Amino acid sequence: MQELIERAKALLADGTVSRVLGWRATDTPFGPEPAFFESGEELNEFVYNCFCGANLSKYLIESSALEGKTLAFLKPCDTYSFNQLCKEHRIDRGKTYIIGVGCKGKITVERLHELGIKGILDVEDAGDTLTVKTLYGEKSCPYSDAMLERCHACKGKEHRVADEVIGESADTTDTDRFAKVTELEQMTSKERYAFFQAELSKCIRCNACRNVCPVCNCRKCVFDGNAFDSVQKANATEFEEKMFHIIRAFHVAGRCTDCGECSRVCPQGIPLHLLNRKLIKDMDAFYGEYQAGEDTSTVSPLTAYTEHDIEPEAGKGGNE
Amino acid sequence: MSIDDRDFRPVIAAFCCNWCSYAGADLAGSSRMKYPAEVKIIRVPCSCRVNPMFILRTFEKGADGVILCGCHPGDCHYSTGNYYTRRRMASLISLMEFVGLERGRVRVEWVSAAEGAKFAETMNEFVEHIRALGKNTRLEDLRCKN
Amino acid sequence: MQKIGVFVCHCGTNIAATVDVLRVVEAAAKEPGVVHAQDYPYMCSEAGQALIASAIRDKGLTGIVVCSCSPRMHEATFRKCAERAGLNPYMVEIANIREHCSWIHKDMEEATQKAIILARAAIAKVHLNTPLAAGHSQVTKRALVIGGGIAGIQTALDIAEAGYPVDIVEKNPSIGGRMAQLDKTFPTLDCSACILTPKMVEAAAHPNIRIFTYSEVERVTGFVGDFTVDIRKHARSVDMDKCTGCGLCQEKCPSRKTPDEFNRALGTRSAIYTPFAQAIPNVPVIDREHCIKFKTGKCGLCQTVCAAGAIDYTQSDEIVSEKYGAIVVATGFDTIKLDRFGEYAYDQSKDVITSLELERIMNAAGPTGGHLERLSDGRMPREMVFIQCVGSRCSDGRGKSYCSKICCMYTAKHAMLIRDKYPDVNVTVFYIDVRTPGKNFDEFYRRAVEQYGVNYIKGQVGKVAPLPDGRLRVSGSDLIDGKAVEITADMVVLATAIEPDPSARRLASMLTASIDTNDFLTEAHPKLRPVESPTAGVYLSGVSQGPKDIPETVSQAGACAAKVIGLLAKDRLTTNPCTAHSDQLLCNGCSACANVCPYGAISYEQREVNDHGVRGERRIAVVNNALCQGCGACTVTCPSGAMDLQGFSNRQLIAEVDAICR
Amino acid sequence: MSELTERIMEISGADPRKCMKCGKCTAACPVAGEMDIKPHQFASCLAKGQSDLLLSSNTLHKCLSCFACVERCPRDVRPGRLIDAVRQCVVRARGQAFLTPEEIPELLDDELPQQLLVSAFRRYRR
Repeated sequence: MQELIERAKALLADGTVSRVLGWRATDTPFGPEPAFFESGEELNEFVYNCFCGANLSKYLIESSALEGKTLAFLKPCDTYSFNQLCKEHRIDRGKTYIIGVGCKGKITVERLHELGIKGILDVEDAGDTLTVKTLYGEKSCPYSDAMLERCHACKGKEHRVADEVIGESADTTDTDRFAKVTELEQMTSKERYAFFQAELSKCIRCNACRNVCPVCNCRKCVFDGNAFDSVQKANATEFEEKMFHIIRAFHVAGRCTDCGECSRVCPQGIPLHLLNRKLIKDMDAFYGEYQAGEDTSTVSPLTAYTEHDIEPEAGKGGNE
Repeated sequence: MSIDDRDFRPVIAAFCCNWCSYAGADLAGSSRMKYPAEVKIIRVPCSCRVNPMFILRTFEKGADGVILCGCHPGDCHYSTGNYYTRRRMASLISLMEFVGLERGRVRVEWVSAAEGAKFAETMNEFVEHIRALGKNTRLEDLRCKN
Repeated sequence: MQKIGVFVCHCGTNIAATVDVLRVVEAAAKEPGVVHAQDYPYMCSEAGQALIASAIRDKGLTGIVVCSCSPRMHEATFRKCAERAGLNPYMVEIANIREHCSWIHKDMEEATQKAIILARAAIAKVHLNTPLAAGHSQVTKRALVIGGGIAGIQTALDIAEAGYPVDIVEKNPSIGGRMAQLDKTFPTLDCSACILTPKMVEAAAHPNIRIFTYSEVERVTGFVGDFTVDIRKHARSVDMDKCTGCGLCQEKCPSRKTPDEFNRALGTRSAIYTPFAQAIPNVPVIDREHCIKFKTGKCGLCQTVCAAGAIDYTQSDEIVSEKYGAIVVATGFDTIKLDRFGEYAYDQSKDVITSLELERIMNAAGPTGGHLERLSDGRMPREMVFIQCVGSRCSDGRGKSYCSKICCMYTAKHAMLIRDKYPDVNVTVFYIDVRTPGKNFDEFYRRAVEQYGVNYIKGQVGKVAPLPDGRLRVSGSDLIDGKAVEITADMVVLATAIEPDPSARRLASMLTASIDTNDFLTEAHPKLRPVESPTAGVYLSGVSQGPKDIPETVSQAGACAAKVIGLLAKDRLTTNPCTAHSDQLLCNGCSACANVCPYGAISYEQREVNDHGVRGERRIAVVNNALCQGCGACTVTCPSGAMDLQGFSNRQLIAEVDAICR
Repeated sequence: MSELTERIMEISGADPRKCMKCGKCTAACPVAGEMDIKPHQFASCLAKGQSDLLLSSNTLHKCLSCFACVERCPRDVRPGRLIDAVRQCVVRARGQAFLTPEEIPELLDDELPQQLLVSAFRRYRR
């Protein structure tokens, strides 16, 4: 972490960059938040630890429009979102300075809660295990048990774009990212309906999923504007959360890098990434494998075609 | 089958592209082919004009089935429009089934201007299918009502 | 709030027999905004239209709905009627209660209910209609033809004859193209030069035609009716005005070892050259790469001998910028490279040649003076083998997956000509299929077999191996006899696949014209608009669109000219007002819409946008209304809803949806 | 499609329906003259579903596995692979399935037909 701070200070000092985008500690030890730093002094508050899951690329949309370059610390998976945003002309690559930071998978306090660890005071990352100080004494668990869902389907340790890389990364993949989608597909239509009914009913339309998603970056969301006669600040009818989530998934189809931020931030714990993964799985199967954000030039499958594409027939969404 | 089911008259919207399918529907009409009155046609310039928002809106407002008709791939008036439709709708239909919509409530068919008979047949078949599925409750009513 | 009039047509009994028209009128009258509703037996009749016009005037209607037959039938009629009455024609909507209702239903109640719903949907839509004005754009009455082969020449001549100025841009020093290289043409066997050169001369002499040879298109901007094109005229080093075409410079030029492109490198030429004797213009160019003067600074012989003083070593490239209303692509073809077909020994033996090389050998002006001989030793061949489909219909990635279309016929031609001129020569043709659709084509092929005794064997050749004595062992199989065939040949001729000229790809991207996986330009519609590109104002002539022979090329060139003339005959273009437009406050500038636009109508601009008092530079999509055809592909690709389509807007379609589901 | 045909297509990874009957495979084959079913007919038999005929063909013994036909085929039908696949089907039917490369040196024997060796090497090299 110190190395990151020193490097950021140096780049600020020599004028290469005008601001730094990173993470800052908050009043809880497990909730660092994204933050801009504009001076060496401010950088003393910089943190980078196992809780820094937040994908910073989206913040570059605003900051790359400002004077001077912005230094951003991106984990390997964040670079996919960054590339995607460059592809969509939302970020000016020339106005950014990217330091790839090492990542061995990020953890979340929610997972610790699920593991039955309550009253957390502090968490210590000791390599493969986590030592958690709680009100009820010290507990420990394997690091990977506390990892974010997305880290179990890691996109690899390689930064797709970076001006320099500091720190080592690890590929933490230990599951098939489509396993849950496949499981759902094998359920009956009625069971799937029940599953999503239960999940999506929890939605409180806080819009966190939308606001955190790097590619959900419209200046004005169709659900905030009247272009489709569809203004919905909150769900007026039972139908609307479903409409919102289907459209949300569809609007990012072919652009979603599967960064998992939507599920990470959902206060209701709705596995929103399943909708995105279903679309990714389908597009991979229909049109060949495609990873959004892998580069800044490949065209997304939904804005391309071949003459012999599969037909839009029933039965691809899962069992009846 | 309850009495309600027998009287069930589904609401069905058919988006038809102006150049092929709408003309196909015209031909079905001028050939006096019969298909159920439940089908109401909305004219769009090209099948690629149909936004998933429209389809969801149709269900929101109480439709039981939505069918989207366009030119056969390769015959699009705008050359490539229906190729995009094909990709978008393949993904959308799959996603909607995935969240629990019954199979076949949303359908895509390619109907040329010469295929009046196919248009009528398709509509007959589609309405039959929707009648068999019954009223659309799943997409309308997702939240637990407890 | 709109003031809407609803007019329900009986269409005699066509509608009225199944739909209770009066109930439709009644129901429509109760809809919000409807201030007038009436029925009439024939709304499209003179009297019916008069009713509509007077209601528009008397009640100050701002929109009308006509419940009648299909809009494909009478939308235009009612729009014109509205326009005459002073209402914007795009404030008219049609509810199709005949084809989509009365004609398909029997039950009156059911049909009436449906007609009411269809009327409501149209009323709901017309509430959101806005007056649209068809735009206009000027037409520059000049056409550009890119490529000076037979396709380009024919298109240019036809356009020029109709009275419009045309420029031809040709990258070689002379027009004429591939056809100039051919010896005889099938199926009539007339000499290619004899029919082509008069056309070349005609084009050169035509007051409406300007020819830019040794020139290339460098940049294209603008759109249909108003293109601006930069043409690079390569430095010729010879003054076109002074040169008399005497040819003395070419005779005296000491650098004579450059492979002669016109003769497919079978012979050599001087550094200052015209490609062939009948070249147009008959003005040589200096090939600076091979010219001794340009290489070493010493020589200058051509300048010394030129009595006209036309040689100018100081010339440099010149850019000509010109405006055009229409652009024709006629870039033609070349044969594919054979380096991936080692089995035919093309690189190993001089006596394995392509058909185009054979054309040059057979031609009296060619490297052998028209005498059929082996290029290795100059001896007359006794045994000749033709191999068809070399690189055509080849889906393994080495060649082209398509059929090159012309090879069956020219191979029959070559075989026949050789058997005719040299009856002692045995000719064998290995074929997979013989494809001869076309007028007098099959008869031609059968003549080769029946009258001239050409030996056709069904089966592809597996290998051509040079023998120590310089002859060639051709191993094939006769699939009909089921036997291996081995022929010791003196010459082997390969019917090499053709491919679009390599310049086509770059040109297509300059023109935003679409191109297929084989680099052939794509037509606007494969059946109904075969000579137009999907990009308005760009037209396709000749092989640039797909393989074709001379008669087909000439007919297509004529068709292409007709389309160009049709465009140039207009003083201005009326643009369809139902086009897409982008809301700059919503646009993300993400480029998704441009990716799906088939017409290249969307571009991006950095624009200062005032977003509720906040000013900032943004990347904004801009639709060129002259190019947009209104398909709406962009509107669905746009996640923010910034892109919308006039006449079929998001809110209009949603209003229809709501009305239907009500 | 019969199970055998499917198996052959699966093993060879080739699709005989792509064949346009040009005969270049047979023309390129150095031993086509000695075969009772020639390479192009191999593809044709398979496409027609007459794969049983192939099991007893002498082509399986005559084919040198030189793969000239595979190299030259303009349609990627790969007749040599088809022949090879039929051979494997015959071998497997006799219960002599699956060799690992490590086992080969032990099995080397002067009596062994050379083409079998070449074929095996080609197969395992890939």
